[in-house]
Amino acid sequence: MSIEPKKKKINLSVEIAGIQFQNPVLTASGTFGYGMEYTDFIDLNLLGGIVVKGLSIKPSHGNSPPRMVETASGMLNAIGLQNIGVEVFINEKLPLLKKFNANIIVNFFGDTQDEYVLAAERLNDITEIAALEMNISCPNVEKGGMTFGTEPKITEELVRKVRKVTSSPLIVKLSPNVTDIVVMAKAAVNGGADALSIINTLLGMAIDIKTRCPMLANVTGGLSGPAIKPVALRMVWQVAKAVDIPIIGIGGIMNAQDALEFIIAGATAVQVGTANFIDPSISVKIIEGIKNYCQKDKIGDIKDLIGTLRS
Amino acid sequence: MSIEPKKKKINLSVEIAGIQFQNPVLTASGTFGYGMEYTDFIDLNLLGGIVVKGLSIKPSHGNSPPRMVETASGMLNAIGLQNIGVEVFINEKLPLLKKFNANIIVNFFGDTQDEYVLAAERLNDITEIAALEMNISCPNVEKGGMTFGTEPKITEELVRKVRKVTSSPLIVKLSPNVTDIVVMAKAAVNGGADALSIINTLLGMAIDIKTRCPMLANVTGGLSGPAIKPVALRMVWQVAKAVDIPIIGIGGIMNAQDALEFIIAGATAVQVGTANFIDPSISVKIIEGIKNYCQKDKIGDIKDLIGTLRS
Amino acid sequence: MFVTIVENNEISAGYFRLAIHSPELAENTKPGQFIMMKVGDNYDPLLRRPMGIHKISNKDNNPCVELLYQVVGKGTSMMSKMKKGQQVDVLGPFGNGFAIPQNIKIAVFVAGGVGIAPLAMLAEKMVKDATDLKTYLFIGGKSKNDVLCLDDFEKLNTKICIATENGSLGNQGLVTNSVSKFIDQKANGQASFFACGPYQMLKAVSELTAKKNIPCQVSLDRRMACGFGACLGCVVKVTQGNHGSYKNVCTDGPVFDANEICW
Amino acid sequence: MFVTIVENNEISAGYFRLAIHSPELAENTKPGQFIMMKVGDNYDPLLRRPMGIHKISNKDNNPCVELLYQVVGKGTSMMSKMKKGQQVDVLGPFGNGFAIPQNIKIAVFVAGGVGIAPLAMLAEKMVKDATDLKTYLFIGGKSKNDVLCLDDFEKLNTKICIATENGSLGNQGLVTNSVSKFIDQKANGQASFFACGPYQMLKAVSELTAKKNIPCQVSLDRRMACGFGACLGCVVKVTQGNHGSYKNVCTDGPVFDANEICW
Ligand SMILES: Cc1cc2nc3c(=O)[nH]c(=O)nc-3n(C[C@H](O)[C@H](O)[C@H](O)COP(=O)(O)OP(=O)(O)OC[C@H]3O[C@@H](n4cnc5c(N)ncnc54)[C@H](O)[C@@H]3O)c2cc1C
Ligand SMILES: Cc1cc2nc3c(=O)[nH]c(=O)nc-3n(C[C@H](O)[C@H](O)[C@H](O)COP(=O)(O)OP(=O)(O)OC[C@H]3O[C@@H](n4cnc5c(N)ncnc54)[C@H](O)[C@@H]3O)c2cc1C
Ligand SMILES: Cc1cc2nc3c(=O)[nH]c(=O)nc-3n(C[C@H](O)[C@H](O)[C@H](O)COP(=O)(O)O)c2cc1C
Ligand SMILES: Cc1cc2nc3c(=O)[nH]c(=O)nc-3n(C[C@H](O)[C@H](O)[C@H](O)COP(=O)(O)O)c2cc1C
Ligand code: FES
Ligand code: FES
Repeated sequence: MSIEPKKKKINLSVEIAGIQFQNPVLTASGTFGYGMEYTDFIDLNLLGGIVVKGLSIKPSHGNSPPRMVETASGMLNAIGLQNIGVEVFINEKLPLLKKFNANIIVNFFGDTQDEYVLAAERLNDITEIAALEMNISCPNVEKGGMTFGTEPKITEELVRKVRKVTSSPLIVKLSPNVTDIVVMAKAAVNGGADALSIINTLLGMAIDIKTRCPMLANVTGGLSGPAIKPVALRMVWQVAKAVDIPIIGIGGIMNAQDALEFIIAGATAVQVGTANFIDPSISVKIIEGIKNYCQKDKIGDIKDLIGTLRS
Repeated sequence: MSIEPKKKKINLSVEIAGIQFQNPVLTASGTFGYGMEYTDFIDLNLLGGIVVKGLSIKPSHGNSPPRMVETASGMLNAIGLQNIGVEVFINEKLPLLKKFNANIIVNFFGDTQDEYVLAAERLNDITEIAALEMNISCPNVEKGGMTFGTEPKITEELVRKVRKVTSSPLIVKLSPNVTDIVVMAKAAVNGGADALSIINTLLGMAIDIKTRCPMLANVTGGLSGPAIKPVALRMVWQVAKAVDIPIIGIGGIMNAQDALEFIIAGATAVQVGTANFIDPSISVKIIEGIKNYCQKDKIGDIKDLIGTLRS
Repeated sequence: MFVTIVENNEISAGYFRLAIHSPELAENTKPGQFIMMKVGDNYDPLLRRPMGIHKISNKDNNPCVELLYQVVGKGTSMMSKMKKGQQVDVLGPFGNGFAIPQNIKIAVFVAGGVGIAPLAMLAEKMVKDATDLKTYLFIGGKSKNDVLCLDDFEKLNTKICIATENGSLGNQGLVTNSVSKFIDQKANGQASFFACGPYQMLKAVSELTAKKNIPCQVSLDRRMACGFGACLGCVVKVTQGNHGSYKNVCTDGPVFDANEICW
Repeated sequence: MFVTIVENNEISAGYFRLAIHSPELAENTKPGQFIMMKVGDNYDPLLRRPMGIHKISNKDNNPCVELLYQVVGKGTSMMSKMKKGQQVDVLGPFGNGFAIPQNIKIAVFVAGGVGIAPLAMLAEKMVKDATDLKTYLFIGGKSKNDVLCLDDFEKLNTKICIATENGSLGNQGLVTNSVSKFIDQKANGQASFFACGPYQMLKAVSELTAKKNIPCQVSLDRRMACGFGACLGCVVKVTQGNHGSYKNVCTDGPVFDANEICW
C-alpha cells in the first residue's frame, strides 16, 4: 500500500503461552465460522490466528430465530452457540484449516463442568490445534443459568479441571458482565490459564415497539461491535496491570487504530470479531495498518508497544 | 404535529414514590446542568421532571481536563462530579427552578457514607424538591475507590442510613458495572428505596495512539449514549421482573421509540441524558412522540403500557 | 468491492430503483441471489443491508445490476439519498438463487410488495430460456402504490392478477385469496410456484401449494449480519434433519422449497 | 436550527470554506463566537462539532455566515462532502467572543493554521469600528499550504509576518519566534494581542505578552459535548478563584484573557 522506498522490516510476531504468532491479529470465535467461510475474501495464511466458532462435545442446534439485531454501532446476537460439535470439527473442518499458516485456536464450552472437561479431553494433543480457548460466558445449567464466568470460585474450579486434562496452551475468555474483571482474571490465572481473552459480549436487549416483542427470540443477547470498545479497552487495561500472563484484547476492533489501542493498553494480541461481517478482509487490512503505524513511529518490534500507555 | 381531526386526550401522567409526574420524561443528572442552561431551547414547564447535576455537601472542582471524548455512538465522561454544592444550589439555583411545572429531583452523592447522610439531611424537607436521587456509582473513599454501588451490603447499609434522615421520596440510581443488577436493586429496596433509576454510565476508556496517552486525564470515564442502550434496557427488564417499586429507565434514549422500549420493558418513567447535548429540545420531542404512539396504538393511559413486553 | 451508482430513481412513493455499474455482478448473478450493501461510511448503521438483484441490464453500454427497494428504515432511507456517480461498497452475489425446473410448462409468480424484485429477473430469464412456458403473476400490496413492475411482466405476456388491501387496484383483499381460487380451479402438477414477499404471505402460499402437491419455491427475508454463512444469525428452522435443525438463509437460501421450512 | 449550505469550497489542500444562509447568525454573531454543527443524521458521529464563525457575508443577497475549517477527522471529513443546497443542523451562536478594547491603537493578531478563522472576522470589525488602528498579523503553519486568508488582511492594510515550519513561505520556524522579536523590539502598552491556534502556540504567546504586561486574549479549543454549559466537559483550569478552579470554554470562553489560564 505504502509507496515509501525503503521499509525497515518490522517484527510483528508475538508469543502467547509458548505459541508463536506471525502477527498479533486473530479472528474472534463465532465471527469467523470454521475459517473456510472466508477463503473467498482473504488469504488465511496471512492471519496471526483463527479462533473457530465455539464447539461443544455434542453438536448443538442453537437458539430459535430471530437471533440477531443491529443496534447503534453494534449488534446483539443470541446464536445460542450453534455448532457442529468437537468430533465433526476434528474430522471435517480441521483437515481443511490446518493447511494454512495461521494458528488454529479452538474455542469450546459446555453446559456443565463435565462437558467442558470432555471437550477439552477430546481436543487435547491434536498437533494442528495451537491452543484451546475456553468460553466461560455460558449459562451454567447446574447453577440455574448464571454463567460460569461470573463467579470467581466456579471459574477457578472449572479452569483447574480443564487444565488437568489438557496439555495444550489454555486461553480463558472472560465475560465482561461482572463487577470486577480483575477478580475474574485472577481466578482464571489461579486455575491455570496460560493467557486471557478479554472480552466476550455484553448482555443486552432490544424491543420492537410495534409488536411489543423482544427483537430476539431469546429476549437477551450479546452486544458486540464498536459500541463496546471503550468497555473492552478499560477491562484489558485493568487486567494487564494486575496479572502476568498475556492478554488477547477483543471488543469492537474495526481498524488498525482500534487494535493498537488494545496493544498499548496491554494486550499482546487482538481478536477481530463483528468487523469481519462488515468487511471480511478487515483482519488483513488491520495487520497492514499496524505495520504502517510501526513504520511511522519507528517501532521495530511490536512487542515494544505492548502496555506502553503513558499515564 | 399531527393533523388528525379528533385526538383523544391521552393520560401521560405517572406516579413514582407518591409524586405525580405530568409525563414520564425526565432529564438525567449531569446532562441538564441545573436546568436553567436549557431555557433558551425549551419550555421547562413541559417536562415531567428535571434531575439536576449531582450535588455533594461541599462544592467540588471535579477532575482535570480532558474530561470527555466521543466514542462510536457514545461518549466517555470523567467530569468527576464537579458541582456547586448543596448550599449554593438551594440558595441560588432552586429559586429559579421552582418556578417551573416540572418536578425537581436532586441527585446527590458523597465520598463517604457520612457525606451522603449530610447531603440528604440538608436536602430534606424542602418543598420545592420533589424527590432525591442518590447516585451510588461514586468512588468509595473509605473503601479504596470501589464504588458504593457494586457491593450489595454496602449499598443496603448506605441507603438505609440515608433513608433514616430524609422523608423525601428516595430514588436510588444504580451502577451498571455489576455482575447482577437484580442483587443490587434488591439491596436498594431493602435499604428503603422508593424507586430505582437504572442505569448510570458503563466504565470505559479510550487511548490516543499518537501520544499513547489516555484520552481522559482520569484514564477511565463513564460511557453514555445510544451505544449503551441495549445494556440499559436489559437491566431495566431484569429488575422490573424482580422488584415491586417503580423504575426510571436511563441509557441512550435518543427518541420516543427508545423511551417506549424502556416503558414496555417495565420502566414507569425515563430519563434523557446525552441526547440533550445533541438536541437540547429532544426531551419535549420525546414527550410528543410518546403521545403520538399512544394515539396510534389507542393507548389512553401510558400506565397501561408499562411492562407489557410480550415474551 | 466498490461500484458506481448509475441511477437511483423513485419509481413509486417510497420505492426506488437503483442501478450500479458492475460487470462482475451482471455476469455472475442468478435470479434470487442478493448482495450486501454498506450504507454510509460510519459505524451507525453498522451492518450491510441485504438487497436482492432485481434485474441485469445495460446502461450506456455498461453492464449493470438493478435493485428495487422500499424505504423502511435508516439504511434504506440513506440509500434513497445516494446519487448517481457515487461509489458504493457491495459484496456478492450471495445465496443460492431460484432453481429453474427443467421442461417447466406453467410458472406462477406470487409477489407481495417489494417481493416482486427478484421475481422480475427470474421471470425474464425463464421466459427467455423456455420454449413453451405459460406465466402467471399474482401480485399484492397495501394499495396500488405498492404494486410494482407490472410492465415488466406485461412484456413477457404474463397473465397478471392484482390484489390490494384497500381495493385501489385489482381485487380487494389479500393476494393469497386469488392464489387460493386459482389453485382450486386451475393449477395442476405441471405448475411451479415462485413466491417472494411477507412471511405470512409465503406461509399461506406454501400451505395452498402443499395441499395440491404443487412445487413451490419461496425466497425468505431474514436480518443478516454477514450474508455469507459466518454469523449464523439468519437461520430458519427446517423440517429436514433431526428435530430443531436450522439452515442459513444467506447460504442455504434465500430460496427454499416451501415444504422444507417449518412455518 | 436547520440552515442551507450556500457554498463549500476547498480553498487550500485540506481546508474548506463553508457558507450557510442564516440571517439570525449573521445578525447576532460577534467575532470569536462559534456554532455547534451536527454532521450526518446518525449516532456515529454522535456529537456536534464546534466551529468558529469566520466571516459574515452576503451571497446573492442572502445574509450568510462563513466557516473556515480544516479536515482532521471523521466529522470534518463528512463536512467536506456536504453540498451546496443541503440542509445542516446548527446551534448557536455560542461563547463570549473577543472583547474589543476601547480606544485601542495597535492590534496584534497571532494565528496558527486554521486559528486564523475567527481572527479574520475580528480584524475586519476592529478596523471598521476604529478610527486610527494599526494592525499586525503573525501567522504560522507547517507549510505555505497552511497559511490562509492573507488577502483578507491585506485588504485591511495589516502588516503581515509569516512563518512556516518548513520555510516554504515567510520565515522558517515557529510563528512565536517572530512574535518574540516583535515584542522585544516594538510592542508596548498600547498594543493588544489576539491569538488563536494550537495550545502550545497560545501558551508561548501568553508567556511573551505576560512578561511585558501586554493584554492578550486567546481563543481556546476544547472537545465539547454540548457547547452551552450543560456538560462541564470542556473546562480549562483558571488562575482566578480558589485552587483548582475550572471555567467552561464554551460559555466562559472560548476567548480568555491569557493570564486567566493555568497554562
Ligand atoms: C436476501 C434478501 C433480499 C432482500 N431483497 C430486498 C429487495 O430486493 N428490496 C427491498 O426493498 N428489500 C429487500 N430485502 C429487505 C431489506 O434487506 C431490508 O428492507 C433492509 O435491510 C432494511 O434496512 P433499513 O436500515 O432500512 O431498516 P431498519 O429496520 O432500520 O434495519 C435494521 C436492521 O434490520 C434489518 N432488516 C430490517 N428489515 C429487514 C428485512 N425485511 N429483511 C432483512 N433484514 C431486515 C436491516 O438489514 C438492519 O440490520 C431483502 C432481504 C433479504 C434478507
Ligand atoms: C470554540 C471552537 C471553535 C473552533 N473553530 C474551528 C474552526 O473555525 N475551524 C476549524 O477547522 N476547527 C475549529 N475548531 C476545531 C474543530 O471543532 C475540530 O477540528 C473538529 O471538532 C474535529 O472534528 P472531527 O470529527 O473531524 O475530528 P475527530 O478527531 O474525529 O473528532 C473526535 C472528537 O473530538 C473533537 N475534536 C477533535 N479535535 C478538536 C479540536 N481541535 N477542538 C475541539 N474539539 C475537537 C470532535 O469535536 C469530536 O468530538 C474549533 C473548536 C472549538 C472548541
Ligand atoms: C455472532 C457472534 C457469535 C459469537 N460466538 C461466540 C462463540 O461461539 N464463542 C465465544 O467465545 N465468543 C463468541 N462471540 C463473541 C466474539 O468472539 C467477541 O468476543 C465479541 O463479539 C466481541 O468482539 P467484537 O466486538 O469485535 O465482535 C460471538 C460474537 C458474535 C457477534
Ligand atoms: C457529562 C455527564 C455527566 C453526568 N453526571 C452525572 C451525575 O452527576 N450524577 C449521576 O447520577 N449521573 C450522571 N451522569 C449519568 C447520566 O445521568 C445517565 O445516567 C447516563 O449518561 C446514561 O444515560 P444517557 O445514555 O442517556 O446519557 C452523567 C452523564 C454524563 C454524560
Ligand atoms: S447472515 Fe451471517 S450466516 Fe447468514
Ligand atoms: S461543552 Fe458542555 S459545558 Fe462546555
